[in-house]
Amino acid sequence: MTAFVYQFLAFAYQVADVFAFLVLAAGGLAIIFGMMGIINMAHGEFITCGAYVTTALVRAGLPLPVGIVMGALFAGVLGIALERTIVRRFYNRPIDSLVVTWGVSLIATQGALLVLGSAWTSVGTPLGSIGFGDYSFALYRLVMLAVAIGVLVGLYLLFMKTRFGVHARATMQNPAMARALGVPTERIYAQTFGLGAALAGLAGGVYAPTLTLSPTMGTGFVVESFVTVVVGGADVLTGTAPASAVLAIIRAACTAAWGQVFGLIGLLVTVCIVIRVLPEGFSGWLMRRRA
Amino acid sequence: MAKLLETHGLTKRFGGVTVIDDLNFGVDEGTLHCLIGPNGAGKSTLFKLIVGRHSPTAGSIRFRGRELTHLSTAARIHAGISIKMQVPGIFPALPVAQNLTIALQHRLGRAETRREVERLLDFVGLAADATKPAGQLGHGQKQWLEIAMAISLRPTLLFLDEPTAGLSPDETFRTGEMVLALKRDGMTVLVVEHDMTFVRQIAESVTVLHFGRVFAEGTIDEIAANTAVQEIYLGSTGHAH
Amino acid sequence: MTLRDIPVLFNGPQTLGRGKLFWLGVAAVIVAAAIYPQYAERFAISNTAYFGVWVFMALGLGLIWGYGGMLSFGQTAFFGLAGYAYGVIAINLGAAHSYPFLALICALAIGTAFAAVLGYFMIYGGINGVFVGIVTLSVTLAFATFMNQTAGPQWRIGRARLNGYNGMTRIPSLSIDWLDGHRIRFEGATFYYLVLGLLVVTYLALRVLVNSRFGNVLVGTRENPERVELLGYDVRRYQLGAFTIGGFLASLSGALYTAWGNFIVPASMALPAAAMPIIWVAVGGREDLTATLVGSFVVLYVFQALTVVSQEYALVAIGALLVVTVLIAPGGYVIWAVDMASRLRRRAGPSPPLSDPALKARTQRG
Amino acid sequence: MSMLRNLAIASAAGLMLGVSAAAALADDKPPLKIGLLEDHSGDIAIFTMPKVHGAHLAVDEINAAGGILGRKLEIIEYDPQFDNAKFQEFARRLIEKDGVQVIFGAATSASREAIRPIIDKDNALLFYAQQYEGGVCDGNMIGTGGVPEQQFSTLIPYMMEKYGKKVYVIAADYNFGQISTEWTRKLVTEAGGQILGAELIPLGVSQFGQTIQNIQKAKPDWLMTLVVGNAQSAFYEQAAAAGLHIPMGSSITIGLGFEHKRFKPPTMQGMHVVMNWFEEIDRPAAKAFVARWHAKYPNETYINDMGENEYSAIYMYKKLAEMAGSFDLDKIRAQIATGKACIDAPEGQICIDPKSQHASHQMTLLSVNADHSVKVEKVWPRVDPYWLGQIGCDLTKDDPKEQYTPSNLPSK
Repeated sequence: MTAFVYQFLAFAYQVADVFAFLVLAAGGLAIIFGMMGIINMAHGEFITCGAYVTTALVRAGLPLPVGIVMGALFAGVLGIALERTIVRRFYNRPIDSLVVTWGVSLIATQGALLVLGSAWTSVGTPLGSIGFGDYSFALYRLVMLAVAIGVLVGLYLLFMKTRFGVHARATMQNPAMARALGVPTERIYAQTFGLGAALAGLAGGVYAPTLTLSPTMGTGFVVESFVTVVVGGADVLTGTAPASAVLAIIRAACTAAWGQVFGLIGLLVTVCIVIRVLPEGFSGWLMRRRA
Repeated sequence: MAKLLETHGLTKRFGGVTVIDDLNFGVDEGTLHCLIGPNGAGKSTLFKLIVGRHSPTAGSIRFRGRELTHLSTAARIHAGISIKMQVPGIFPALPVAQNLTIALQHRLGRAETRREVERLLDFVGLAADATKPAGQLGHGQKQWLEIAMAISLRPTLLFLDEPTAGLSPDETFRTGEMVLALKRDGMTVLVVEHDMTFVRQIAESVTVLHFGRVFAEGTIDEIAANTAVQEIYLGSTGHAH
Repeated sequence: MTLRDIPVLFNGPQTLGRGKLFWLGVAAVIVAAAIYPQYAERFAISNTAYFGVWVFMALGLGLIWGYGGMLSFGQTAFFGLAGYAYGVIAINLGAAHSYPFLALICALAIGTAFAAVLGYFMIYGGINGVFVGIVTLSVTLAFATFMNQTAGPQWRIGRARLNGYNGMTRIPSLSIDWLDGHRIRFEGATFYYLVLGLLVVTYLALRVLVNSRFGNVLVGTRENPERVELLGYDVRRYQLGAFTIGGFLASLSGALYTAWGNFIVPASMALPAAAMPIIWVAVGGREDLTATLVGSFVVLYVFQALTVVSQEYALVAIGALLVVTVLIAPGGYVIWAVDMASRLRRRAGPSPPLSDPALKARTQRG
Repeated sequence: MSMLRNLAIASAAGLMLGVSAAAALADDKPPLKIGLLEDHSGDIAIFTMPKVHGAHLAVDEINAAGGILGRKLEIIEYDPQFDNAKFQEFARRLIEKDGVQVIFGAATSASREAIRPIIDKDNALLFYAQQYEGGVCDGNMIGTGGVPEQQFSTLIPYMMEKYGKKVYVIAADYNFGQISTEWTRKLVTEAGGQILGAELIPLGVSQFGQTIQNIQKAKPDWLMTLVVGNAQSAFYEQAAAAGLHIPMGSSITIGLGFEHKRFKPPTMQGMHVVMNWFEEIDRPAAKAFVARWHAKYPNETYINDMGENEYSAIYMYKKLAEMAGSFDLDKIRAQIATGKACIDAPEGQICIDPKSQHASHQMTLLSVNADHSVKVEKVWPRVDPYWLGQIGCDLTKDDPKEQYTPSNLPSK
């Protein structure tokens, strides 16, 4: 009986772990895609950026949480700069925005390798572990889950309770109308892109202690984040969160049953099926049910 | 005589909202019929049901006595229905003439298509703009181009959804003349319209739609004199044309 | 149909370039390409043929995306499937007789059939817009992930080991037994001529296609699918047709690539590889066949030249090139260059044959 | 943009400068061009850049000492960007356009398999200076890295004796990982041990929660880790954080991926590796080599085995050409057949085995301490690459140009 409880706990932990990963990996991408229709191929590079900044600051002596926040802020500022200089020219051209952000991603990845050099020592995972029966888990993974939930709650409050949120939602639904009503859509776009980049930076910062730092590390998040955004649909709150939950269960179950390969393939197959059945993702489906 | 188009008990619900409610409605062959009604009366939804963009929750649509409900859009078009949507449905990047070529080519050869394109462009007054990308036309010209595309199919029944939306009074009048010319050629035309001046210019008979049902039917004068109609539509909305 | 109708087949509003001057230019390019191997060194010939191999996939994507308005992010799935199919069949049949040629035909059939099935699943399933890109990308990534783990001895089709991440090697080159028993091996200059011939045929055939009724409806679908449907066309059939032809061309690239390099790996279906055709087509120009053809070729050449010259700075330079191109020439640099040239000439003298308003509309849109 | 142009010009100028410097050194004979085909960018660039550095260091030294047979060496190099198609593209370019007859390069097995047919077809010579899964029997290739019989048949008996017979394997799900797993399975079962589980992980996967649980559930005595690449090396951090304290063995960590320099201690504690080279090897020749290297490349984090193998490969080429008195491949192979092609590499003496054309090595078993310092547990002065010869590959007689594995043996 206790063995069963431990098994169940172990599975729940895996689901929670994948859930946190998907929410954090996809949040920034989902906001930028959902609000602005831009497919940000440089998403992974913002993650890398957050990870490097966090690591550099922690090695300079700052505590990890401060490093993570600074990493997110730094990525956010870079995001705003990128939006102001380049991305803003592509709002009506989603495919060109894909090409242009891909170009930026190439420059960033290889530039980082040339400038930052190859090998950085990681800062190590804090907090130690906790044991249940045969199993033991890193406590830090629970912190990640808490951060992921915190991000979702924070986004809910941001979009539902603040002036920025009202403006952002108005801009998303009808930019022309929002502009006519005096919403500074230009600024909203810049802020939204910055927010998306900052969330990516946050993911990088949070995961930095658990990964190996390399200029290409962001690519490890990209496939999963795209999958989550597609399954979720345009809205972060009604899309990314449930999509992450469902995908986490599918991936954890496939991985537990048949190994990592099928965890990954299961994810990709789910995408195809979801698009076929719910073309607008979870959020579109929920909207229609509500309508 | 059987109606060219008729609906029986047609109903369409979106979620909990009933947009078309047990509608019984018909159009006689060879007439020019106007469909009016306040915003949200279900006019555009009715169009979409008839061309198969939506499928009905209940009821049937018959065209020339034939049940349409289970046919694809393409099959309904082939049966002789043609439509001009509310928002100009043109191909903005393509030259004006090519817009019409696409419309015509499935029933005509190359040379005939070319002749027919010229004839239609003359009819809607766009002959001088044949090589311009359609997206660069003025708003009224776009409406006319789409009318040309719609009639190029030589339909038995032509739907026009707000053909004068956003047009100047002069353009509206010219549009009216085109519609009357089509009717003279024997086409049955069903127009959804807001602009009562335009309705007066063209219509023989008018149906008022309200909450997805037929509220009143008659000639334009009868409708104009109907106080109940004025209340729901003309009076209360302030559209006193 | 009379002789005078033939030019009509190749020209129309869907393709830039018409008139005697343009076609003389085309003829000159073909002649130049045909005598090129007489003067070029061995490496240059095979390198040019190698670029040519990729251009089929670019042209297919140009048809699907530029003309049909569906961005496929997974042309590499067809590329890879056909490549593997060629490898498996050619290894099993052996290099004797015309077997490799037979393998090529089978590989094309398999790749094309898969494109048709996938296209049917998507298009008749109502998937559109950016989601076409996502589904096709997922398919190619799932395929690559799957092939990566086929290194074990159990992954064997007949005599051919799939061989996982390392890929299949020692795949026979393309060859055919001519009627008199003379054997043609498509290697070096012979392979070059094969690619050149196929490119000319493909280019002309696609010109006929896009200027035909099919092409008209296809661009109409890109511009306004609802209107096309309301004109009585079954939009899905045209989209599926374009998608299948695009898949066929990607398969052709894949099978030829495999025959050329005697080699195919799962990485040719993974993310970086899948993004490449989009880059070629977007940078060159997607809404015109000639622009796609010339553009992809030049981009391939420039990327290679940059890599040779600037070594580890190459990716930075390539990235910058993409950003700059999309910023100043959103419709692709070929269309941009043609437009600039015609604008200059208009300033200098009478109106040029290439410039037309439709072209302008294309360069202005994204 | 102007910055980029400057970069491009600067690098082009640098290239020219290198070329003209080499040309100035050469007296009367033209320099001998050698091809170098290693990733400068992409996922594994941080491991392959030492190969580039090692090649340049060796060439500089050889040129300063007068070259080979009186000819200076000139490196022609391209960056294949971790792309197998580019490996092919540039291998052809090197041979057909630049006219090189010998190429040093390829890191992953896939890139090696991509260029091997090209090398074979043009009868050129490939030095594959890479620890790998073994089994390539090809007269046009000389392997100077470690192979499984050198790494596994030393490591596995040691681990089984010291820690126990129950083994769990995690490996990258591609040829290297799968073939290495085959080797582990074979050696463990032959020695009466038991494989409790073998988990294959797709390349690029960086999350190991489930894997860690599986290991905990199986309770092995020790763990064989054959994970590859940046993403997968996150396993060590995550395992340590989850409290999975278990002895580990590997053929690719530390010496290749210098994880003890990249992770915070004590992440790699309990790792055991057998390789022919570690930067920490305590031997005068090795110390001098490390000093020369860091003088030339002060920013190098760690000289990994790839770097040392590449360096030694160029010296091996020098030795072979000098023995043959020629750069001709047939004459060089005739010298290999004598079995006397040996050099004193930084790691110790290495000799080319005539049957397989792979190098013998002095193998060192290291373990990693809690503070990430390393301890030499055992040294095998000479381990020959015997397996290919044992299964019937004999390049002095026959050249099948095949890759064999324990499950794909030559048909007799």
